[in-house]
Amino acid sequence: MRLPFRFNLTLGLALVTLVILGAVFAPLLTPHDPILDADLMNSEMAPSWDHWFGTDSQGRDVFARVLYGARVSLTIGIVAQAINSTIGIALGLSAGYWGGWWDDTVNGLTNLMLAIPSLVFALAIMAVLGPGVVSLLIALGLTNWSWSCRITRSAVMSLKSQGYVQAARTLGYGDIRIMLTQLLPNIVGPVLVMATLGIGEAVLAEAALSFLGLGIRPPAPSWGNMLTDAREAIRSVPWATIFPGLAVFVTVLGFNLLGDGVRDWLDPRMQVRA
Amino acid sequence: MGRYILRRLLQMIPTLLAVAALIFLIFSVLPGSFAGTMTGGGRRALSPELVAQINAQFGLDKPLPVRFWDYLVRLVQFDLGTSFRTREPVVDLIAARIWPSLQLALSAMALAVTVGIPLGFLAAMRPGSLLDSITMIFAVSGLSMPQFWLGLLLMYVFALQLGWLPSFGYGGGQLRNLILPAIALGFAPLALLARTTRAGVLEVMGSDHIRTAMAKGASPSQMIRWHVLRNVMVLIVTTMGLQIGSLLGQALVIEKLFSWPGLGSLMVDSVAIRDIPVVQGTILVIVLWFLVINVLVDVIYAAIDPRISLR
Amino acid sequence: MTIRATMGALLLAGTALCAPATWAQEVQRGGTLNFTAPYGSSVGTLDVTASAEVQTEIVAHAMHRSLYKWNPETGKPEPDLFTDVTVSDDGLVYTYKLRTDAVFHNDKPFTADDVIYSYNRIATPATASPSANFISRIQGFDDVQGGSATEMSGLKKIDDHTLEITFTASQDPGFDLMQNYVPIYPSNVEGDTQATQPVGLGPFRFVEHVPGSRVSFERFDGFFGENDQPYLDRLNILIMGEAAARDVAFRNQEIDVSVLGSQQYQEYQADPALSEGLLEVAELFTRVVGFDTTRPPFDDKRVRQAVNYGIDKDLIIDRLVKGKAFPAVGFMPTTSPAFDPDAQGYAYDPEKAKALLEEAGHADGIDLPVIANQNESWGAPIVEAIIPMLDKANIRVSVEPVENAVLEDRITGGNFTAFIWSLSSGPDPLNILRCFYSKTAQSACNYTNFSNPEVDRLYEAAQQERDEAKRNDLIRQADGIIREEAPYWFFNYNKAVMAYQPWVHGLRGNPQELAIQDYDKIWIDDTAPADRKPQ
Amino acid sequence: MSGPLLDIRGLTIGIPNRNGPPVQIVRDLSFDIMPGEIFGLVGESGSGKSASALALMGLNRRPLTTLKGQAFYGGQDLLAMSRRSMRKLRGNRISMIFQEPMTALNPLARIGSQIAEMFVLHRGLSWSDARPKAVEALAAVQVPDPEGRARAYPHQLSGGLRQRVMIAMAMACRPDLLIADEPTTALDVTVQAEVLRLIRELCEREGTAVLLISHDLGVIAQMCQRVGVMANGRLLELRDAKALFTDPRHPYTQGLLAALPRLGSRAVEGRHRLADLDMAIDRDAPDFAKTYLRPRGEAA
Repeated sequence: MRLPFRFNLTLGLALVTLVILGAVFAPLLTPHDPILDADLMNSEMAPSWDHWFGTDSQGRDVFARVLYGARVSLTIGIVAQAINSTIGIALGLSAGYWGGWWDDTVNGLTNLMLAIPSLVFALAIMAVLGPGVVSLLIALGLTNWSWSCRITRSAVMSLKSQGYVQAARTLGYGDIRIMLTQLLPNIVGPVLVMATLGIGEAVLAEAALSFLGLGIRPPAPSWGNMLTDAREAIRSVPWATIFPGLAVFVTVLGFNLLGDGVRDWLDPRMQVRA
Repeated sequence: MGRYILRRLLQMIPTLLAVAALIFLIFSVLPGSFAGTMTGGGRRALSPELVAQINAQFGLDKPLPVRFWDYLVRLVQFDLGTSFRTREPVVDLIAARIWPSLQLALSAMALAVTVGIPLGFLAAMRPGSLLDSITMIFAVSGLSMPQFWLGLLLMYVFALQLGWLPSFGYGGGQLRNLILPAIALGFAPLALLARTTRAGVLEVMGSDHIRTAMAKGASPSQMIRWHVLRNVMVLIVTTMGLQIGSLLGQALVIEKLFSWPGLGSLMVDSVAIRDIPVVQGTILVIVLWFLVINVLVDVIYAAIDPRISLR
Repeated sequence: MTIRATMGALLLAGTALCAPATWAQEVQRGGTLNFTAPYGSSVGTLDVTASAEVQTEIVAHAMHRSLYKWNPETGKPEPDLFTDVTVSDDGLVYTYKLRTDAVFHNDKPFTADDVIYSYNRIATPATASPSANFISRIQGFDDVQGGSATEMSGLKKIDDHTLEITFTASQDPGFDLMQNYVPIYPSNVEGDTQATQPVGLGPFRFVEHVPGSRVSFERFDGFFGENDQPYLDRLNILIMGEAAARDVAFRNQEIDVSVLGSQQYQEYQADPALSEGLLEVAELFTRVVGFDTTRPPFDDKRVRQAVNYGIDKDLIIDRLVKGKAFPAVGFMPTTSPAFDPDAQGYAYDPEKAKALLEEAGHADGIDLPVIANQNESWGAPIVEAIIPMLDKANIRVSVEPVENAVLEDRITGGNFTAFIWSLSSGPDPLNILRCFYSKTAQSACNYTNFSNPEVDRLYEAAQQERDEAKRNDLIRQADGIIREEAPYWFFNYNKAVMAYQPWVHGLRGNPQELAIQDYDKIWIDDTAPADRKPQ
Repeated sequence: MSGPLLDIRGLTIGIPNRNGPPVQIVRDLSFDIMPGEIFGLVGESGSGKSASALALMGLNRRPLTTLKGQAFYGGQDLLAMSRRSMRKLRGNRISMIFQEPMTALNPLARIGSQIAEMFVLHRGLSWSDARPKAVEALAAVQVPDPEGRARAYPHQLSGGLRQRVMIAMAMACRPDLLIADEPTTALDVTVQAEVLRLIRELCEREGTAVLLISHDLGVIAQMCQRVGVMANGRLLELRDAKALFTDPRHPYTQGLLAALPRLGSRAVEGRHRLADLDMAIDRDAPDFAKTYLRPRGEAA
């Protein structure tokens, strides 16, 4: 049975939109403050009309924390990946275009970054910088650009010999201008797909680092530290772990499906098959 | 081929040295010190003399460039130094952990291969169908859960509720103990493999030579056996290699959660107590593993694809 | 509301402490115990003299013995490797009659040489042993540390089983020499091999260490214990740092004992079956937020008191710590002999907190940044809970979460405004009072840079006082001043809780550290799972 | 020669559209092919030639669908046949060669086994029996050193050789009909003629009919007895080749021929020149082909 629409793309887009809307309109969606509305008398209350997702061990509203946590997690995911993509594209473009010793250098750097597992690298950076959003952005933004770089570089290598690039060069366009106006638009597709997947990875990495004790600073809510804090209470206070867990799941699933969907969409071959 | 491998192995040396330098640099600015952790968490006070003794014993009183030089000199003699914490050679500590680590990584990979690749095939047979979507969403969900969360869920369901498997620990390294952490670790590479396989199958199925094979009158099963599998493998091998290569490093959360005595948990512990030689040693081993696997992948690549020659 | 640490709490702890031991059931011999080491995911070294980790101590206690041993019931050190001791009139020279029936795992009989060897080894600067503090009062220690001697002059062998030790201060050496960190090693074994192939004279003999997973032992037949102890044939110490995993394993009956956090404490109490097997003890740890008393505005006593008044610690202990702690009155814990049962702690009074703050000239409020680790009962989560409370008193609290290694470095280095930590407050109250003596370095344990002439005077007097009751009285007076001066927010005294399976007997509530158990006194009955029960 | 080998009636191919009539790529195409005949289908790219050929083989890919029509082969309708019986015909009775010999071969399999596959599939031979037959088939298409080439991989062969391999594969089971979809378009000019000659010779020898699809009038003229002209999915004109080239009736065909610059006044001159050229390569070419040769290099 064939589905009548692009299932992955649609579902992914829907999930991601849901999460983004939740993050943006958090103050409108819940009357509770995620940090200061802490009443220990109301701790660990089951979901109710007042507290849709219940309350956590500090008596804070889990729904509010999931919503505001979306801001933190999405910021970390998107900004960290934006840093990664920017570094990857800049290095990949210039290396592929100029070649020579610069290419060799970038290549060596890429291989180096690939060889050190990004979580290990991020862990080390977090240990140096200490917990916090900015540290996380640096730790996750500097450790995962090698793929975007590789893809960009190989795309540029095959593109730069093509007619229109040659034409631009004979027209006397500068190197930077050629890279930005002639090459960049042609590699945006695959890099976008990589970035979508990378956002999901960054959200997960934040959770993993929180588990290892190197996440963001409490009491600010992030899904990673909500999960980590409540993991021992999984049987008696399940709502404190299940909802942030679901939030991570939905978000990462959404970005993954979106990435897959965009890839299928950009590559029509994937759709038309015997 | 022997020469090729030798040359590739030699080429690793600069990368390893660069990694070593990078790690050294990062950990030289790391706040906190090993001596500081010797208070046993507020249990006892350390005299400044003792702190000085400890630092002197590990050469931490020397200036940074001297320490780096000493480190390099030892490194080229395959000496990873001595652990601050256990005062044993780091090589010994790593040796004790490497087999459990490999066991976990390889079984996670085995799981990923045996489930992920068939799933990818299944999805690719009917692209755009409900089956495809369900299969891929299942696979992608493996990429969408924090590892420790997945591990905890597995623990609760299979160890506690069903009582089928032990919840933690290495035991004697039996299969029973291995299953849950392997699933928790293998789910993400499984998903990646399923995805790569699907894309690979679709790409191969769309290629001209498959049309030729159909024009020849081959049945779908003959076509898959003779013309798809091998070609898809070329595309899958890279993903597999990258995954195997990076699993040692990805395992740290799972190893901590399941009390699995691998390199990852050794590294995390050592970072926590600032046992820097061990941290450096484990990272180097993890990187070395990645590089060796990469060479292996290239060799396998050449074996599958006649167009590639090892030069 | 007045906080009054009642004797009830003490008694409660006391009964729980004895409960498993008093079951009138025939002791069964044999079987395997799966004990847990809950403080991390590995045991660093097996040589406890090279470590300050409780994990190592848990392991070492199975195979090693020290000169003295700790008696949890009396709260005092008592003889272990000696049968008799005579003390000189000045209280500096101790002559020990050593045990004649003790044998090492390598069949070497225990003699005075082993004690001399072991202590000298710790004192040698080359070993950089963190245990050195515990033997620093033996005469000649400084010479060995300084390199001018290789052996401490205060250790004198009279004969094989008579040993004379000269100390430099008249304090009871038992508290130091009972430590598991100063074990007696056989003098005929190279010290370095203790890290991998430990040999001791304790009840269990080392079999195997699977790093990061477990340490296994078997019964040592030559152990000197009474009643032909130990009872168990085998002992596995399983390394399980992750509490959630430990919980599953315990419920799954894969492990025989587990140390509980507050969350599980609450859950286990609520479970009719699990609540039967809980061992609780008031541990000698005081949880505090410490201020740098030299740093404004916390150099003002009123500001520190305002913090103490501004926090509803009962509520935090009740809801967040889930009853797994006793509210703190002052620094000395309820189980300390220097505890003052009549003392009143700071009650929750936000108005008074505000007033004090205004009085101190901070009407527009102050900032209180706290460095904290991740610990659920004395780390960032506690600070999170006081944020909204102190917010009402105009004190703006923020958390700076740091790793343990950094926390300890910053506290000992004085690099903080405030920190939250768990501090040892026992077993020797005099030793604890030293941490409030103005001449004690911040890095040693006077973390708050506390300085009060009256406390100094009381400490010096207590040091000289040979009578225990009078000494404790002096310490109690000093504790009162400390409570008033409030260098800390006194939060709680730890209640340690251990869960044990119904077939486990002979656990004792050790207020020093519950996870350190006398394995030789533990036995299991035949209701244990088949792979572990006595045959 | 009793009746056509393949009789196509009203073949219509298009993309089904949920909300309206389907988009038609090929409309109501009807023609037949006689046994042993070389039938040419000519038209611009996108005119529906290839889609029609693939439809006959049942190889069109979604969303392209055969909407209606019949194609009778030996009394059976190819378009209504079960997949299984279609598979039995494919490669065996009706085979096909493609435009792009670079990619039409499996890059990871040896030439020999790719040809041998035909014998395994349709003759029921074991792989070990099929391999020598593959070498014979390579020899039959005049590949030098067939033994060695059988062990080679496609990337080790030149374009012309690869197309020969394709022909060997297609002719391995001596089919009744060979569908050649732009068989020489991707090849060098000099190789083109050799490949065309090879096809013609083999088919003459085996009595195989050919459906030759090309946008290149020269190729068509050189090879075919009858020609159909397609444009925009329709068959405009179906004539005897000689008649078509000398007296095109449909304005489109006229235009097509007129668009070839040397077919006007100077055509004869050009034709002779080329005939000479071609004679130099191919002395035994049949007369009619020489007559309609057109200058090479005009293929566009």
